[in-house]
Formats: sequence, C-alpha cells, structure tokens
Amino acid sequence: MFLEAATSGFFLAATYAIAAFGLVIVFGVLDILNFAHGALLVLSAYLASSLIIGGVPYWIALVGIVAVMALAGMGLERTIFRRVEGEVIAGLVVSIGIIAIVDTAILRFWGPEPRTLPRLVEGSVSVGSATLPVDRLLIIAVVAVVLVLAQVALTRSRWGKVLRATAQQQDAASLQGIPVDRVKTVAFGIGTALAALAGVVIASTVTFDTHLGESLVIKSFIVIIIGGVGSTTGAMVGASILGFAEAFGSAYFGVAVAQLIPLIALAAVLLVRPHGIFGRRLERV
Amino acid sequence: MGVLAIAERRSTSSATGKDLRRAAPIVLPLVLLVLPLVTSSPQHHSWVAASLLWSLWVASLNIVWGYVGLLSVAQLALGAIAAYWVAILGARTDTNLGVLVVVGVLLSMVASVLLGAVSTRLKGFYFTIITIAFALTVSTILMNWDVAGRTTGLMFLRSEIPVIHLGPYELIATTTEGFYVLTAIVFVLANAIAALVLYSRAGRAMRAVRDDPQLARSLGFSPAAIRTLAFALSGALAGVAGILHAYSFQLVVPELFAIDQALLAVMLIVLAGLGNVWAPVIAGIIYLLLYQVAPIDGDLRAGLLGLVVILVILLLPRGIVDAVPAWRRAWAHRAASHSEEASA
Amino acid sequence: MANRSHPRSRDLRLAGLGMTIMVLLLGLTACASDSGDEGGELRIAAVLPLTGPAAEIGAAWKAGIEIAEDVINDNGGLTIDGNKVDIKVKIVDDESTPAGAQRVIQELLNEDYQLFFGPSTSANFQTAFATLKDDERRLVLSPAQAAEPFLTTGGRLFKTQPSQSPEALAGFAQQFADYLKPETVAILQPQDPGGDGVAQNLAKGFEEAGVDVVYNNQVPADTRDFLPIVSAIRNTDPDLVITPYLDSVGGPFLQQAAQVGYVDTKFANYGGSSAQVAEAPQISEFTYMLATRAPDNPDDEVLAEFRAAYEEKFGHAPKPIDTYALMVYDPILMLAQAVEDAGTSTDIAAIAEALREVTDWKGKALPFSFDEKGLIQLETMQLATLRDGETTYTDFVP
Amino acid sequence: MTDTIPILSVQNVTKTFGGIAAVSDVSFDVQSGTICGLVGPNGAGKTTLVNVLSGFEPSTSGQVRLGERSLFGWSATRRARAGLVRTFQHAHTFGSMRVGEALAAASVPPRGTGVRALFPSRDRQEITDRVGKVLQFLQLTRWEHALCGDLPYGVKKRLGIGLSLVTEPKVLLLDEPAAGLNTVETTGLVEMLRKLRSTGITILVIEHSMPLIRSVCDSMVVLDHGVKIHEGPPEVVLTDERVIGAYLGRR
Repeated sequence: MFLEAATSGFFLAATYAIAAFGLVIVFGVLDILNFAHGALLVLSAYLASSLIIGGVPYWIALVGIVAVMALAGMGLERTIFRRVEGEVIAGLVVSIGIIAIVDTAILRFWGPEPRTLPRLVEGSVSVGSATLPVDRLLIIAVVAVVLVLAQVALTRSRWGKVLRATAQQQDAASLQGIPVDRVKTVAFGIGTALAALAGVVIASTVTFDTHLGESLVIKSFIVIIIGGVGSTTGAMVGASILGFAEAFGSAYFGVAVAQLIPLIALAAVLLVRPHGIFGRRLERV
Repeated sequence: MGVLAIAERRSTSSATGKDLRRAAPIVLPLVLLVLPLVTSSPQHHSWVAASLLWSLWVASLNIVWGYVGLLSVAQLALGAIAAYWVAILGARTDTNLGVLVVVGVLLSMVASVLLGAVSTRLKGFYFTIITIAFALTVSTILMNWDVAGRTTGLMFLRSEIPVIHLGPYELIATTTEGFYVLTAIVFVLANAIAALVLYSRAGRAMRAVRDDPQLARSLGFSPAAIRTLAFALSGALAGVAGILHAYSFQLVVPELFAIDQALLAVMLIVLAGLGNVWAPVIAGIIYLLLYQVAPIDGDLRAGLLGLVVILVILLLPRGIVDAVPAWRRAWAHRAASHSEEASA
Repeated sequence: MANRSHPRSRDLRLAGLGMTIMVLLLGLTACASDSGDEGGELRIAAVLPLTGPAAEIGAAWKAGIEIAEDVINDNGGLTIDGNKVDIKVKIVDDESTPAGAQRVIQELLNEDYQLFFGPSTSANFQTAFATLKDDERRLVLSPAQAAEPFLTTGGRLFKTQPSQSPEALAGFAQQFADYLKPETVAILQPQDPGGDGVAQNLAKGFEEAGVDVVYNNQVPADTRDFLPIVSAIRNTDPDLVITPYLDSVGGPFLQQAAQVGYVDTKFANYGGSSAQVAEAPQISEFTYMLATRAPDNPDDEVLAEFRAAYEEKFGHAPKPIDTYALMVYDPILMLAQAVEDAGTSTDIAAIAEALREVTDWKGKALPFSFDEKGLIQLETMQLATLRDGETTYTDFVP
Repeated sequence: MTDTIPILSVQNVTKTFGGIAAVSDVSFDVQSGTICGLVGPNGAGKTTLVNVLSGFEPSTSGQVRLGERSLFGWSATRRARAGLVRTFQHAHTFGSMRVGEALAAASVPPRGTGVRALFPSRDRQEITDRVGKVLQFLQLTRWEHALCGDLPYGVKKRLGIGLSLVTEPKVLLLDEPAAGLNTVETTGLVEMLRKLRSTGITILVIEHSMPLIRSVCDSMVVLDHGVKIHEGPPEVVLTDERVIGAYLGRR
C-alpha cells in the first residue's frame, strides 16, 4: 500500500508540478495568473484523444499538440493577455472568461461523456507486495526529466537568463536590448506548451472531462502559493507536498480528509509564511 | 461627490440634476414593485425574481470588490452559511423564522469579517485565492456533513414563510408572485443601502483605501477598519442573498453555492460595471436576458457570457475600469504599443 | 463609480437602463401566457438534463421517451373516451442545474402542462417539485432518488426508479450475498445523492446479511486518480468490491484497479452497467444488478420490441447506458395506458388512480406496478455477470 | 535653541534594515511655525526618516514627540489624526475620485470602524468651506471636477499637498515637493510654503534644490549616511565645508 500511495503521490506531484510550472513562468514574466491554464490543459487532452483515436501515434500527437498549443498561447498573449498585463486581477477575470469559452467549446465538440485514451504502456511491475502501473512510472520519469531540463534551461541557458531578467527587472532588461515584448509572448507560449504537455500526459493515464481543468488549476494555484509565487523550485516543492498529502491522505484516512488537506496546507503556509516557502517577500500595504 | 454635492445644492443650481442622477439608482428599482400589475404570469415573476437574486449577489460582491477593491470568490459560500443555518435549525427546532434569519445573516457577516481580516495580511490575488480555498472548504464540509444533508441537501420550503403584513397589503411568499414581491422588496432595500453606502463618507473612505492605501493612511484613514466595515456589509448582504437564494429553489445543496456560481457573479459584475452604483441592477438585467429569457442551449450561456466579458475588458475597459484605475494603465499601455506600431 | 465616467455617458447609461427596463416590461406583457391545449393530442412534458454534467444519462432518458412516443403513435395513438389522440411529449433541458429546472418548470406551467416526467436529478427534482407538489392539477413521474420522501398514499407523484430505502437496499445486499457469497465487502460510491443512499443503506444491508463491511468510502464525482483508493481497498482484502453506481466513476476505478493487477477479487455493482469494465477487460468477474434489464443483451426476447424500436430510431443497438432509457420507456407507456383507462387527459386524480391500477400495458419491457404511495414495484430484476468475456443474465424477484 | 517646547522633536532616532543603519541616532527639533529643511545626498536616509516620523516604519530605537506627546508606538493613521501629516515624493492621489471629492474625503476621515460615517455628517458646510479654501489656496479650483487620475504631474503633486492640508495638520512633512516640478511650479511652491508658514503650520521639508531651501527654510538639518552632520540656519550650514564636501562632493 505504501508504495502504491507513493507512486500515486509522485504521479499527482508530477502533474501538479508541470501544470504549476507553466503558471509560474507566465506569472513571473507577465504578472498574470492564468486561471484558464487548466482549461487549456483539458483542451489539449481532448485534442489528444481525437488524434490518437484517429490513429495518430502517441508521440507525434504529443509533439504536435504541444506545438499547436504553444502557438495558441502566443496568440492569446498577443491578442488578450497583453492588454491586461501587470493586472493580476484583470488577468484572472479575462481567464475566467476564457474558461467559460473553452468549456463550452469542448462540450459542443466532444460532448459531456468522460473520455479515456488507450494506455501508453500496458502492464505493471511488482515491487514486493506492491504493484505499480508501468505507464505511470514512465510518465513520472518523463515529467521529472522535462521539469529538470526546464529548470536547467531557465537557470543556465541564455534564453532562461533573458526570461529571468525580464521577470525581475523589465526596464533594465529592455535597456540591455532584450526584446521584452517578444520574451513575454514566448514565455506565455512556453507556459501553454507545458499545460498541453501535462494535458496529454494526464489524458493517457486517467479518465478526464471538463471538470479536470478547474480542479487542476485550483490545485496549481494552491501549489504555487505554498511554494512561493514566481519560484519554479517552489512550484515543484509545493506540488510534491500537495501530491503526497493527497495520495497518502486518501490511502490512509479516506477521501474527505484528502480533500481538506490541500486547503489546510494552504491556510497554514499563508498564516506562517504568506510569501510561500521559496517566494520573495510580499510588499505589505 | 457625496457631501460636496449636497453643499453645492445650496450654492449652485445645476446640482439638482446631479442629485436626480444620484437618487435614480435608489428610486428607479421601485419600478420592480409594479411588475405584478404589468404581468400576472408566474413565469415572468419567477424570471425576474431569479434575476434579482443575482442582483443581490452582485451587490454583495460589489462592496468588497467594487468599493474596497478585493476580489472575493467566497460571497456565495458566505451566503451558504446563513442559508444552511436557517435550513438546519428550521428543520430541527421550532425557533421563530425571523430570529433564525437575523442570526443567520449575522453569522455570514461575522464569517465575512473574519475572512476580511485575512486581507490585512494578504493583498490582491493572494486574497482571492484564499477566498477560493474558503469556498472549497465550505462546500467540502457541507458535502460530508450528515446534518447538512450531504449532497442531497435540505428542503427550504417557502410555505414556511409566515404571511407578512405590509400595512393593508398581505404578502404571502408561498405563491410565485408573493415570493417575487418579497425578493423585489429585499432587493430595493439592499440596493438602496449599497448605493447610500457608496455616497456616504464611509463609501468615499472605501474608495480612498482602494485607490491608494498608503495615501489614505497618511491622511488618517484606517484601511483595516474601513475594510472591516465593507466586509461586514457585504457579508450581511451575502447572508440575505443566500437565504433568499435557498427559498427561491426551496432547497439548500452545496452546488447552489459552488465556485462556478461565484465565477458567474464575477463575470456579471464585470459586465455590469465594477464599483458602479448601477452594477446590481444591470447585472440582474444581463442575467434575466441571458439566463432566463434567451432561448439558447444551456452550455452556450456561459460561453457567451465569457466571450462578452473578454470583449468588454479588451474593447471598453472604461466600462469596468471605473473601480480599478490601474486598468487604465493597461489601456494606456495598449495605446502606447499601438502608436509604436504606427511609427514602426 | 458612475460619477467616474463622463456625465454624458452616465446619462446615456441611465437612459439605456430605463429603456431596457421598459423594453423588458413590454416584452413580458407581449409574450404573456400563450397556453392553450391543442385538442387531439395528449401533452406530456419531460424535464431532462440534456446539457451539463448529467447530459449523458439525460440522452438515454430522452431516447427512452422518444421510443415510447413512437411506439404509441405508430400503434394508432390512444383512445380517450372514444376519440383517437396522439401522444406528444415535449422534452425540455434543465441544464443539470436547479436554476435551469426552475426556469423550465415555470415555462411548462405557463403552457399549462399537467403530466410531467422528471426532473430526473435530485436537486433539480426537489426544486421543481416544491413548486408542483401542492398543485392538484399536476401529475409527476420521476426517477430521482430525492422523490422518495415526497411519496404519499394516493398522491400524484410516482417514482420510476427502485427505492433506496434501507429495506430495499438491504434486499439487494441480501441478493448479492446469496449470489456471490462474500464474507467481507468493500463499498466505493460517488459523492452524490445516489451514492449517499447506496453507501449508507447497502452497507447496512450487508451487515444484516452477515457480510462484514471492511471499507466504505465516497469520492467526488470528478475524482481521477483512484490508485490510492484501489490500494486502500486491496489492503483490506475484501471478497467483494461494490463499485460506484455511476459508470463515469466506476469505469475509471475498475480500469485503474486492473492496471495494478487487482483483478481477481469479485467486483459487483448496483445501478451501473457493463460499460464499467469496457476499459478493464482483465477484471475476472464483474456482476451488475439492473433495476431494468440489460439493453445491450441481444438475446433478451423480452426487450426485442424495445431493441427493434431503438435500432429503427437511432440506427444502432442500445448501449449499456440505455438501461436508463428503459427506466423511462415503460413508465411512459404505462402512463399512456392509465390515461386511456381513466378516459380523460385532464382529470389528474383519475389518471393517478388508474396509474396505480394499471396491470397490463403495451411494451412490457419490465413488468412492474406502482404501489399505493406511487413507488415502483419491480416484479423481476436482473443480475448480469461478466466472467472471462462471457455474460450470464439471471432474473430474480426483489 | 529657544526654551519653548518644540512642536516636533526627534530624539536619537535610529532605523536599521537587516543590520545596516539607514538612520542612526538622529536628533533635532522643529520649532512651531517654522520651516525646517532636511537635506542630504541620495541614500542619506531622508525618506526613511520621514517614514519613521510619519509612522509608516517603526523606528529601531529613539523616539518622536509631537508637542509634549510621545508618538511611541503610534500608527501612521493615529499620527495623521494627531496632526502629523506627510506627503509623498511621487504624487499620490485617489485616482478614481474627482479633485473636490478627494479633498472632501480627506477632510473627514471616518474614525474607528467608521460605522457612524455611514450616516451623513453634520458638518457639511464646514467641510465645503475647508475644501473651498484649499482649492483656492492651491489654485486647484479649475480642476475641481477633474479626475485625480487624469491630472498633470505638477497638479497631482499640488493636490497631494492639498489633501494633507485639508486635514488641517499641525506639522507637515513634505517629501521632495519640488521633485519633478518645472521652475514656474517651483517658485509657486516657494510662495505657497511661505504662505503656509504664515498660517502657523510647521513644515519639515525634504529637498534637493538648494535655492528652495535657502529661500524658505528657517533652519535646516543635513544628513549623510544616516548621520546628522550639521544643523542650523541655512546661511550658516550651507557655508560649512563638511556639508559642501558631503554634498557637492557627490555631485
């Protein structure tokens, strides 16, 4: 039981982390909390289901959708989010609107039935008494690699430095000749791409429908607040806390408890350390 | 304009027009009370009653978000507290309904004030996310609490509302028309209160604190105290809305007060004009047209609303900018980027 | 604030508002009640969740009603004291929300419908019925679990889905116990009214039947990760696992159970269908108890007429979820029968009385009758067991 | 120094951020009805000192007295109500209000939770008069119905002072009132400060522009690296070579 719960914990952590990672990048650069992150994620899941059921090989579908969603994200930034940039609340409201639209679109095109995709890999491995599904282990690995790469890219690569520079000091960045506007667009693209990646990954593991978006994005919000807004490391730590808390909660204490754990964790963090575990201090007003 | 305008009435003559304009949001809703004379169709009464409930939610949200600038997604959850209180004790004790309602409203008020206390620690979206968490907590508890009827909820029958004597007129809320009149009266009062608050010194203080807390403090305003006042008012309003909401469906279930409903209130208020005295009325009209009258598929309504919200924010931020001056910067920013494109 | 924008624009806003209100009032008066009972047809209103969370089941209910309508009209309609009339069912969408239910009920009352089917989901039913219950001129059939507390002797409400009273579910638990012979059972249900009923009362039933309930938990309907729950259940090592009654929850649960190789215990279900194991073929034994009969069983001659009508209308065989269609199909036929017997389409009391006394009507997909309180009494129910690809159907008397 | 009680007295005030002292052990008095200039190069701790005096930041040690009252532990709100009002270097206004409205609001900040403020105040006429006076005094009359958010920078700064004046303060802390103003506006400012002094308001003004200091201040205090390096009448202080060194050295 422990190992299964742990696997589940890792899996949840991975999904939350990758969803939150995108949110953080977008927030860092544009000061926008994209509430529609989850909706875009679910949209990618639905696209994936159509492609894969349509006979497109999984990996091609994955790459294709991630690419498309990245472009879509850039489009959104150019057309919509740019206008409310720096206005977190305005951004929230806009993204609420986007959620409504995306959900409606999904219901129109795909209908309300929950959808399932053929497994990525069948089968499971036994470790002692525990039996662990291979595909989840695989996905955990993939996500872990992606996150590590992303983190490295963010801290080491030139682009990463540019991103972080823009996030920290926009004026300074533009003075150094960084094309801030383009950076923002790309950042939003990356964020959406990560959402898409998360979406396709989840789609191939669990049954999904439009509700998945809302619950995931709220969880991701909680994650980035716990971890500290604007900190990718924090996002990953927060995701792990939440993922494991839920997995072990529902394994050992029942579901109701597991539902409350994230909320309690959030309250605790906000009261003890409002700026989150890895967050920079908040300015008090 | 408040105090100033009143003084100007003595001096300048043009002030009367202004006062009319300011009286309108308080007086005009009285039109609602003549509706029963215009139409006797229960369908129309229930249409407008349902819409007025959303006007009430928006009025409550307008005080915290519009007046003091803190977006709360917890208003419906706050209302749920009052509604469930009345439902649970109404079913198990024979306490006087009036007492239950008053205490219920006070409970929502207290909860709201406590929630507001968080806002002295956490600003902006941090506060918003706290309210999300609060709403989730409430619904999770309700769904797992046998006394609250878990997911089945509890009945909340109008037939338990006693006949209310308004002078010669007897208000029997059991009928659709009676319930409509009750809702209309409550709304007219609530709306008038909300409007008067906005015009009062406290209202200006709220806007002062919203616009620039630092400056407000430097001039002797106490942001914490003023926010507390706003939260108390909006909490009480939410409590009233919650109880009426439950009576309208004659039922309390968690889904009536869920987050998606709160998001609907957010979209409505954004369209109606955040911080606008008219917001509740306009929001009610939008709801009436889109959710009651318009013969369109259920799953289209939300999408349509979302689309309009985005268009409003992008194309006429002034429509909602009223309460959020910073959005004008977004507008300016946009204008700037345009001119750049032009020059380039 | 209004005083924020320029005075002129504010005047405009005011004017606009005033006009909107006037337009509305005019509109309201204009489209005032356009009721009027077209002679020559029996009007029935069906309130179903065609959009929103419950839309999938709503579609099945809709199918059932449409088929019933066709069957009746193709057989020449009804004879109400001498003259032939067609049956005309108006199907409206309550959007799976109480708000929607409230709106459409008012709409239907405005058109003066007297015979109602639904609303079919609990919250929506409670909202709608609160409006209908004191109205002598309305008769309501609904499958909603929340209808049960409202049933009264000689009343005008009829519940078309089997009771979830402790006694009833105790019976089903006994049935499972006799049929599957478990010593310990684990129960998982979705967090909704139906799930509440099953989780609480079925558990009681098992205890009474001497079966030890080792796990009993409810999950939110949008739960996606069942692995920890699977392992928690597996940890208690029950002989029998009762899966969520909703296929949309039970399916994922079984699928993930199969993933981790938890397939060799017995899985059973009350209210679900074979759809649950569609994604989990490795499950060695899955039994589901149907209040109706399995509509996806090609060899069931009782359902032959229904299946034929269904295929004719929709061009494909009934799906497992169409067990819900069956739950509407017959009650509608029966209602029509009752109207014929009562010889009136307006005297609700007479129709209600007749409905209680109906013993024989067209269709007969499921033999049942309504008791004095208007609660459906099934003469037979069905247990279907999937074992290594083979499905065996067993009828039993509840 | 005179033996009358100074209206504002700063006693050994120290403010440290994470060990680094932004202001260390600064003491000086401001006599009632005078204008005192607080000067020093960038980073000398001038604004920090104003924040401490106005209660926006707690002092690490030392205390501030307003008349004979010690303001120890008083919140900014309370200090403002006691008559110690500050302005901001960057023009702060209530963006969503019209000028007249903002002034009216500032003239009667509700007390406590302000429940009483929900009801019309009794002293409307007085408020109108106050607002009218300030509008006159700062020549803001023509802007009365303009939105604060739309005002030109110079006017915004003037309104900033107006907002503090309408509260009828005893002591006014002006944080770089001339910053960002053109020469015309600056001379206007000098005039205004003189008039204010004549109405008996005590002013502590932080300023960079020496001409302004020289022309209006009765006394001045020079800070460098958070330490007071000189105090006295301008003509004396400004000839002191340490001051010139500290000051011009970094120019």
